[in-house]
Amino acid sequence: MPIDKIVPDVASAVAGMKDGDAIMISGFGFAGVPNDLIHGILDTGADDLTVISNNAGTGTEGLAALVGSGRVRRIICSYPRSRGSDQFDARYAAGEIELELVPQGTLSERMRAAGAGIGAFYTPTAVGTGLAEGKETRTIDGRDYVLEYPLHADIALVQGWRADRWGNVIYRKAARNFGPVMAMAARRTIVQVRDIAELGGLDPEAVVTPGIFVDRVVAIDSDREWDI
Amino acid sequence: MPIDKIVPDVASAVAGMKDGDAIMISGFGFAGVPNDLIHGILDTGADDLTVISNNAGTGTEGLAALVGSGRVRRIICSYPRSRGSDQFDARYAAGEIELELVPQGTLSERMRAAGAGIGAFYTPTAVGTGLAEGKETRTIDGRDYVLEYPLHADIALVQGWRADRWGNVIYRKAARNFGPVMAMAARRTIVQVRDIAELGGLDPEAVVTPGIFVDRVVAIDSDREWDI
Amino acid sequence: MSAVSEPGIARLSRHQIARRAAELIPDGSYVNLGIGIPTLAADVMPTDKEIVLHSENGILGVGPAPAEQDRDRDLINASKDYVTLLTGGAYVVHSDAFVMIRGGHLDLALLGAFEVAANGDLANWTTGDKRFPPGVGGAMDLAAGAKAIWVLTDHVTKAGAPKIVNQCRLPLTARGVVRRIFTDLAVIDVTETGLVVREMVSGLTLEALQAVTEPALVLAEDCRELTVGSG
Amino acid sequence: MSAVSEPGIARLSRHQIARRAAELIPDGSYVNLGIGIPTLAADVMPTDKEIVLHSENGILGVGPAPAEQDRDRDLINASKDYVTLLTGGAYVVHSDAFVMIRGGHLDLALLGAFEVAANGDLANWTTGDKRFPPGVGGAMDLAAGAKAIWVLTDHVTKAGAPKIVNQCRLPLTARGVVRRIFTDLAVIDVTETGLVVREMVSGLTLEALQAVTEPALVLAEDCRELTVGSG
Repeated sequence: MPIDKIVPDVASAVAGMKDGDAIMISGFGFAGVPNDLIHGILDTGADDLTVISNNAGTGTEGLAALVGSGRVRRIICSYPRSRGSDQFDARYAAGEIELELVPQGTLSERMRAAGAGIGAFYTPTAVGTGLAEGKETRTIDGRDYVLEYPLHADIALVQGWRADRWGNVIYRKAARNFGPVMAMAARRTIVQVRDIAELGGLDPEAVVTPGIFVDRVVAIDSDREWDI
Repeated sequence: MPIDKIVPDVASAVAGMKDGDAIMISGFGFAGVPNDLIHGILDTGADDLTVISNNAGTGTEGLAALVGSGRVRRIICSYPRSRGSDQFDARYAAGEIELELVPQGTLSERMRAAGAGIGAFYTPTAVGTGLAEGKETRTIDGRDYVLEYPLHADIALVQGWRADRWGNVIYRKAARNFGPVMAMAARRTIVQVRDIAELGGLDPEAVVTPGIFVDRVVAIDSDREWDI
Repeated sequence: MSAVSEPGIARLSRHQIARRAAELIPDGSYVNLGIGIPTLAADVMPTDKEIVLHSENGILGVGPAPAEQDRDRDLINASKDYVTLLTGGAYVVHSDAFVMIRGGHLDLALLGAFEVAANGDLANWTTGDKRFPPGVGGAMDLAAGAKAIWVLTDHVTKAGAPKIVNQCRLPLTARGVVRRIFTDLAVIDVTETGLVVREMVSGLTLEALQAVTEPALVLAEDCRELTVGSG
Repeated sequence: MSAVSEPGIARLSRHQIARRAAELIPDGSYVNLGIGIPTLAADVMPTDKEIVLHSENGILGVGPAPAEQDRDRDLINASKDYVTLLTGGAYVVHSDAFVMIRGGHLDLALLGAFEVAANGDLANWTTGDKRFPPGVGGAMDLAAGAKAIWVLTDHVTKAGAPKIVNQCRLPLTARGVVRRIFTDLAVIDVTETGLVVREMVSGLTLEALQAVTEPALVLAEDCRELTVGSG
């Protein structure tokens, strides 16, 4: 039977969400955020979620809408507060959302470790700072390091640019950011793309996320500018 | 002044080699081996070298010639013995070359760690085997891991396909193998390519090794089939 | 002549072992084929399934061997054989090929073996002969990383000794990882309660199979004849 | 009115601080520009040099801001400003952008600061105000990873307090990493023997500068006037 990871719509793409799931969401600022999939998650009604993303959402849609829904118990990110992060700021001030702040490079490296089967790694980032408090440290070749553990997720929502039925994905410009490493880290990876390529339509030298890391692909052919 | 990493010939590419240098050499079997650069190293007369490569050379040229020259004190690889690895086999049998055998995935992960500033990492590979003897182990979330350290090198010799004057490189098919990760790991990375692209001639979405990881590029326009 | 090489026993060839394993790979799987008998499976993949083959050197979607005039020195697999790329395949850097392996993204690895123990221990990387340099390649990564390990091997050594043993004598590749064993005589599952024979070649009795296998074997209730091309 | 804001003192604007730092970046460098004054350097890079700007979100070879009609929502830098890609630039995955940072491949990072200590300690990620959620972004990775850190900052806080201090009071970003400080008043090197003033704006005395700087300052033998456009 031909491998076919393409699903017809957002509802099929996010089917199987459960309360309590940890969800990785691609994007950096407003670039590369899978807004349609995020609203798909909202529509499932899933609650008690952990969100893992670089930011915490701005404006009223996308990640901000998810955070504002009250269904996110905990967020793991590097930079929650930005111009327009009112939804997060209010929940945080009210003590309604837990925040785990992770240095940005450690955030993606922990994702890669999860995807790569690495049990833990030593990083020089954050040594001697408040973000290393309580963490194991070690001196290696005269330099100090902090021990960091893999960051797994139940689901990754990723915005790509084009994909084929095997789940091979290419991205567009700086919208690539966290997508490929989240695709490696999550147990189920769901990618929204602008359009579907024929199998063989993507250059095998230029595939960024090979299909082995992808479970479902949905095409969203829209120019909509979200309020994010 | 324009950045220009392109050098005119192999001798300029390998200039600065020192006795005692550790050299990473790309390639897997006969695919992706930078044979011209290897013979350039031989021509420098540098001695007491450590070679880090997946294999230990076959036939009479390339890596086998370097190993056979008697100037390689130590080799770090995953799979030294193959059909035609007579040069290595003889040196090994005579006790004239040290061998550090590393599981293949650990080999490239240790290179990546060196390139990525990771101090050490825990891998499940080789747990409970002879290749983990004497190494620190740790149980994380119920699974056993071995602690592995980064693998640095003074020089990486890499075979690419095309490159530009900034040192951006693309590869060809399975000749890509260790090139990109060695380019990250070495203090000086030297790439031989088939031809030079104009700056902007490589698709920015498809560059595999960005120029920041490359120090020198030399074009070798030859179809020569080496005895390897 | 040992009992298992009697004329009435329909022993499989190495190609047939590979083909039987290939037939049982679930549709849509991501699979690595190790050196030895497993490599032979590449050219006998069932045509009614889409199975994506992985090669450690950096290929996802390995296709069958090319015609001699189409060989490309930049396109070989981890066994250094010339291969092709399937439509839909991709090239990746070596370290990412091992992200796939170590990270548990491969559904299955088919590996060769010197010895397999009743508890799933695998020895397939060195005979320990000090005269020759050892080589490990990707064997330990695959054994530790793939979701399931199937071993493809002759049932006994050239000298006739069992390769399925109570405990490995040779240096281990990984502990407790083998899930299924395909030999020229049988298909055997490694389970928590012991080795279960799922398929045996025609003409073979459990007693004869047990005679060339160290650990105790149990016959599966639905044990069937081991034939190739039987789906 | 403090001594350093007297009319005769040629204080630099934020843009001029950025421009002076940009002028001193060695030709051919790989550089990251942090949030704040450093970001302003992107648009004033010397045209006689080729400097490759890095952005944490996954760009190597960041170009200047586009005209408004050419803005692309998929092409922003880590400060979320619209940018362009230089010819020769490339897009990379986020984790590889941090391989470049953590692995010591960047020659230089220009960062903002709340406080810099005499020993090179940097505090630039949180004021510790519990009313607001903290954000760290890539600050700690850059501070720990780049080969050299230059800080670009106003010399004093809005309230007139020194930002160059004996010891940081705010939570640290990294220990002992700052090599050079560019302010509206001076360019100061952080050395093992203390802070060395390399450049001062016209009309300023060492005494006046010292009055707004906690640690002891030493005048470089070749201390020159801090002006922009002086190469």
